[in-house]
Amino acid sequence: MESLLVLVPLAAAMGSFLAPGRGIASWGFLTSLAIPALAAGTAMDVYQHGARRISLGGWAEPLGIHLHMDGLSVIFLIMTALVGALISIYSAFFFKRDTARHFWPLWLLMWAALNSLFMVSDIFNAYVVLELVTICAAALAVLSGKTESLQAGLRYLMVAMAGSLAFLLGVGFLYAETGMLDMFMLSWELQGGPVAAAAFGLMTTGLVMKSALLPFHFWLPPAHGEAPAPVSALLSALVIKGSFFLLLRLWVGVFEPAGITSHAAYVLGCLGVLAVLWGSYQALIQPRLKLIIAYSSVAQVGYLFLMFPLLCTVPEAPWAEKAWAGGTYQAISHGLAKAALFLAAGNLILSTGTDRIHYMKNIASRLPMTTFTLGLAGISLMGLPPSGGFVAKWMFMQAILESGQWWWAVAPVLGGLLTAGYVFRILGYAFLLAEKEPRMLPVPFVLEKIPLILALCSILIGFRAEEIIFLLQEHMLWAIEVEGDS
Amino acid sequence: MIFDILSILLCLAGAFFFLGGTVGLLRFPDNYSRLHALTKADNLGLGFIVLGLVLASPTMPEIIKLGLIWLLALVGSSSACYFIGNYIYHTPSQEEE
Amino acid sequence: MALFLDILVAFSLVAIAWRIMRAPGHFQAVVLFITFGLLLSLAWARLNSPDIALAEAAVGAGLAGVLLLDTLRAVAQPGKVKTGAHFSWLLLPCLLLAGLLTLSIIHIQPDSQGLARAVEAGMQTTSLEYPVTAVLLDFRGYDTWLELGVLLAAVLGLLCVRRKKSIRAPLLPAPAEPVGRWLISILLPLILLVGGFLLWLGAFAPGGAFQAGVVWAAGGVLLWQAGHPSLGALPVSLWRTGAVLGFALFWLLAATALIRNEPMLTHPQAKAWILAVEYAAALSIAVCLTSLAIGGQKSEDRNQKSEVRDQRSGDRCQITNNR
Amino acid sequence: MHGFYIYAITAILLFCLGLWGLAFHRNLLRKIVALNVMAGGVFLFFISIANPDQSGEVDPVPQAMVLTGIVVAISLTAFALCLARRIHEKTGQNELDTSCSIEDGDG
Repeated sequence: MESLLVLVPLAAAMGSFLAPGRGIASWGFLTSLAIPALAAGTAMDVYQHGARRISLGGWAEPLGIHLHMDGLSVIFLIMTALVGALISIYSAFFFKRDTARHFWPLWLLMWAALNSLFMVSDIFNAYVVLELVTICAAALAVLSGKTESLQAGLRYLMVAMAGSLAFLLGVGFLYAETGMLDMFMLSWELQGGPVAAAAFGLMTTGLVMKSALLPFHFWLPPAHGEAPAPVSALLSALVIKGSFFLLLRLWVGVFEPAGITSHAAYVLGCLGVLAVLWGSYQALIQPRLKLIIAYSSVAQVGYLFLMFPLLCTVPEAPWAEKAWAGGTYQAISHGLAKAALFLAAGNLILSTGTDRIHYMKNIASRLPMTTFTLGLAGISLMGLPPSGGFVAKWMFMQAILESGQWWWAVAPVLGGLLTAGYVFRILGYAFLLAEKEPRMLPVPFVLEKIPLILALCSILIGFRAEEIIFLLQEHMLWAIEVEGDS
Repeated sequence: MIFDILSILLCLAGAFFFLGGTVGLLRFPDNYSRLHALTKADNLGLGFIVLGLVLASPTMPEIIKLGLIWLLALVGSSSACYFIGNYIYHTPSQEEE
Repeated sequence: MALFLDILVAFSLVAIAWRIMRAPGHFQAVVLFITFGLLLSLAWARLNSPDIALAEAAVGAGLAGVLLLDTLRAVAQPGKVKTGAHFSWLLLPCLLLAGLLTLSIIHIQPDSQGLARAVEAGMQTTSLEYPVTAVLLDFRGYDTWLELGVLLAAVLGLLCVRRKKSIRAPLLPAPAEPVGRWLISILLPLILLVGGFLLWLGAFAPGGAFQAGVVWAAGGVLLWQAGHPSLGALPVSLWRTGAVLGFALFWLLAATALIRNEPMLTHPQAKAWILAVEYAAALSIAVCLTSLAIGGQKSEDRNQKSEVRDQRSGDRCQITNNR
Repeated sequence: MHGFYIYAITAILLFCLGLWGLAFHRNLLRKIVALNVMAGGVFLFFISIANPDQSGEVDPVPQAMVLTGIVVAISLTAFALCLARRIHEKTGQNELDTSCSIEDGDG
């Protein structure tokens, strides 16, 4: 089942490369039918039988590569499957044939790599998978061929390459210290000490560069803002989550048991808070819708990093479950909402030819569906009840108050206000009456519905909050258990 | 014993020619004579070193391999020299940076 | 004596890296980088890793050198030599970082065996006789498979940037002088032979799919340099097949294991399986690397016109006003 | 034994020099060369830990990892160079337009 999550998109990628004819989008359709079913199956499996590992090639523990599935991976897999499938359907109607020929093989390869990344258990394998994601993401970011997008794509590629090399050097240090590559064996073997600390610093820096935390966020807004809409959605919703997921795995799985995370966790938390404030402020002053959304990604990624000081400073903290739930909820709801926003922005560009918010006057009456989508996704970003974003921030607040590290509360409170600011700025223009009605093209039916579905999902996961948090707790427990005694 | 000494002497002679070629590359005034110094002296130097190693090597396949290496290096360096010279000849105004 | 040699190699590596960073001309920097690659392969020969030395000499010094020089020629700006450097003060934090990492290196116990014991145990079961090849193709085959995916993605990205269907590039003029033609006519068969030899060797000695693929790719690039369309002469479908063949065979290996209800990539320990995958991988590596080297060229005139048209009608998303 | 420290420290120096070059140069080609020097440093580190005492007994796993890493590095380099060329064709520049990135990094 879980192997098929990698095999199916890879087969479709090869197929769309070898047969890029008229029916190229059908490869994407087939994959987007299969992957959610497979992800759901894997989730059920993990839910019923607990976390599990498979040894690729049948080679056992220290030698071979493993895939590892627990609650955390399952949640990210399902998020990827949902967002990926909906964006695939959107893309099938969005791209013309010339571009589709380049889009599909790259995206399907990236999908397989992301699925593999969420099951990763071997640190060198993680490097290879990360690089596959990086190169596909960079190539997709330059899909439009505009000069700005080429420059943004190259800047992203170089930052990501430097980040990967730092990560790889960290892998070297870990191997030198322990002679092992498997994360879950490392979690047993690794003791503190200077070598482990060096590996920790290098890997953390590398992954932070790739997930665009504050000092390294400079590549993100141009890369995400200049790409075609579905690609921006993929980059924001999924690609950043890939390196964040790996960081989380390494911290909680490998470095936290070795006891070297506590001080660095505060640093990451501070950077996260700064990212929330700075990203939200930048989003407030941007003149273009896609740049607003891209800066909002910088801010929302900041929230994710609040998990580290809450999880990795006090061993076995009683509030850990809430922090887990908050972080994972934030990742999912941000993925869904951000994909919806970017796709809606794409529709707006299709219709009006621009995404400057000054030209967005009166879209509420012309494109009611798109405006509704923007509003719904905005609610989730702001964290108003009953959205997924609300649950995330609520859980974060609870964990923060329980932990007594009250200063982190700055981020959810101020960040929420600033988010409200830029969301209402967008919506305000949408409801303004224009003196002169600009010409607008109609948007195809499917293209309007897909972002709406995504936005609805980001709200709906909030309605099922209790059940999902309960599941999360169960799964997290499993994950910790396996990390403990694999 | 005598083979060892001979082999060391030959290798030293080869190293000397390499040194000469490099000095030539650095000191000669124009491109043609630099190329000349480099390829002539290096091929000779490599020849000496290969000869020295042949004396020291125990088996026939190794000797054949060493000979092949020398031959390939000869072909490579002489044609590289030819191409560089040809390029300089056809673009006379092009001085190096 | 050996220590002296090591120190010499290490010192010249650092010195050359410093010169690469500080060289005023870009051409100098690229040539120095090629030298750096050769010295690095010397270091690896010193460290008993002939595989890596071979690969580095072929890739780091050879192919990367060709790519860099080719790009340098294409982006040269006559009369405008601008080094345009800034942030030289960043050297200090970088050296600080080096100091910190060096401090932690001193704590490494260099007697740890790593996975060498585990590999030795695994060699009992695998059908390959050379440990490095066994690690690459058997124990950690998943990495190699995805690495072929990275290579393929790079080719796809290239086509995406160039907006091309295949890697057909404008022809260079054939060398007018006889020496060039003669050289190519003797070098090409030799390259084919050496590549095949390395591939065959890989099962039990240093060598293998990657080294063979790189040598063949050198042949492909050479052919193109000699005014031949090289891979561009292949029909597009055949070229595509060549580029994905290794990847596809790995996929097949992974999928058949699922049918037998075993974990992915498990295969019967018969040499034929592994060798088929290895040979296909070598072919794909050669095709992809050649494509990367020659596919980055500007398109032919005819294509270029269509490229302009492409961009004008373009994606729908390009209606965005460029600011 | 000493060989290990010599090469490992060299590797670190190469990595840091490359990192500095990446930040130091504006020219894209030079940045890509610097990234490759960084990669060379990382690979050298792997091989130096594969062969700690130079006794001839080499751990094959880091060697295989470096071979994989070399392929990955050359793929990314080729793609980056292609992007740099395309940018040059479009803008006539070998640098990234800093005004395009809304603000210029962390300095």
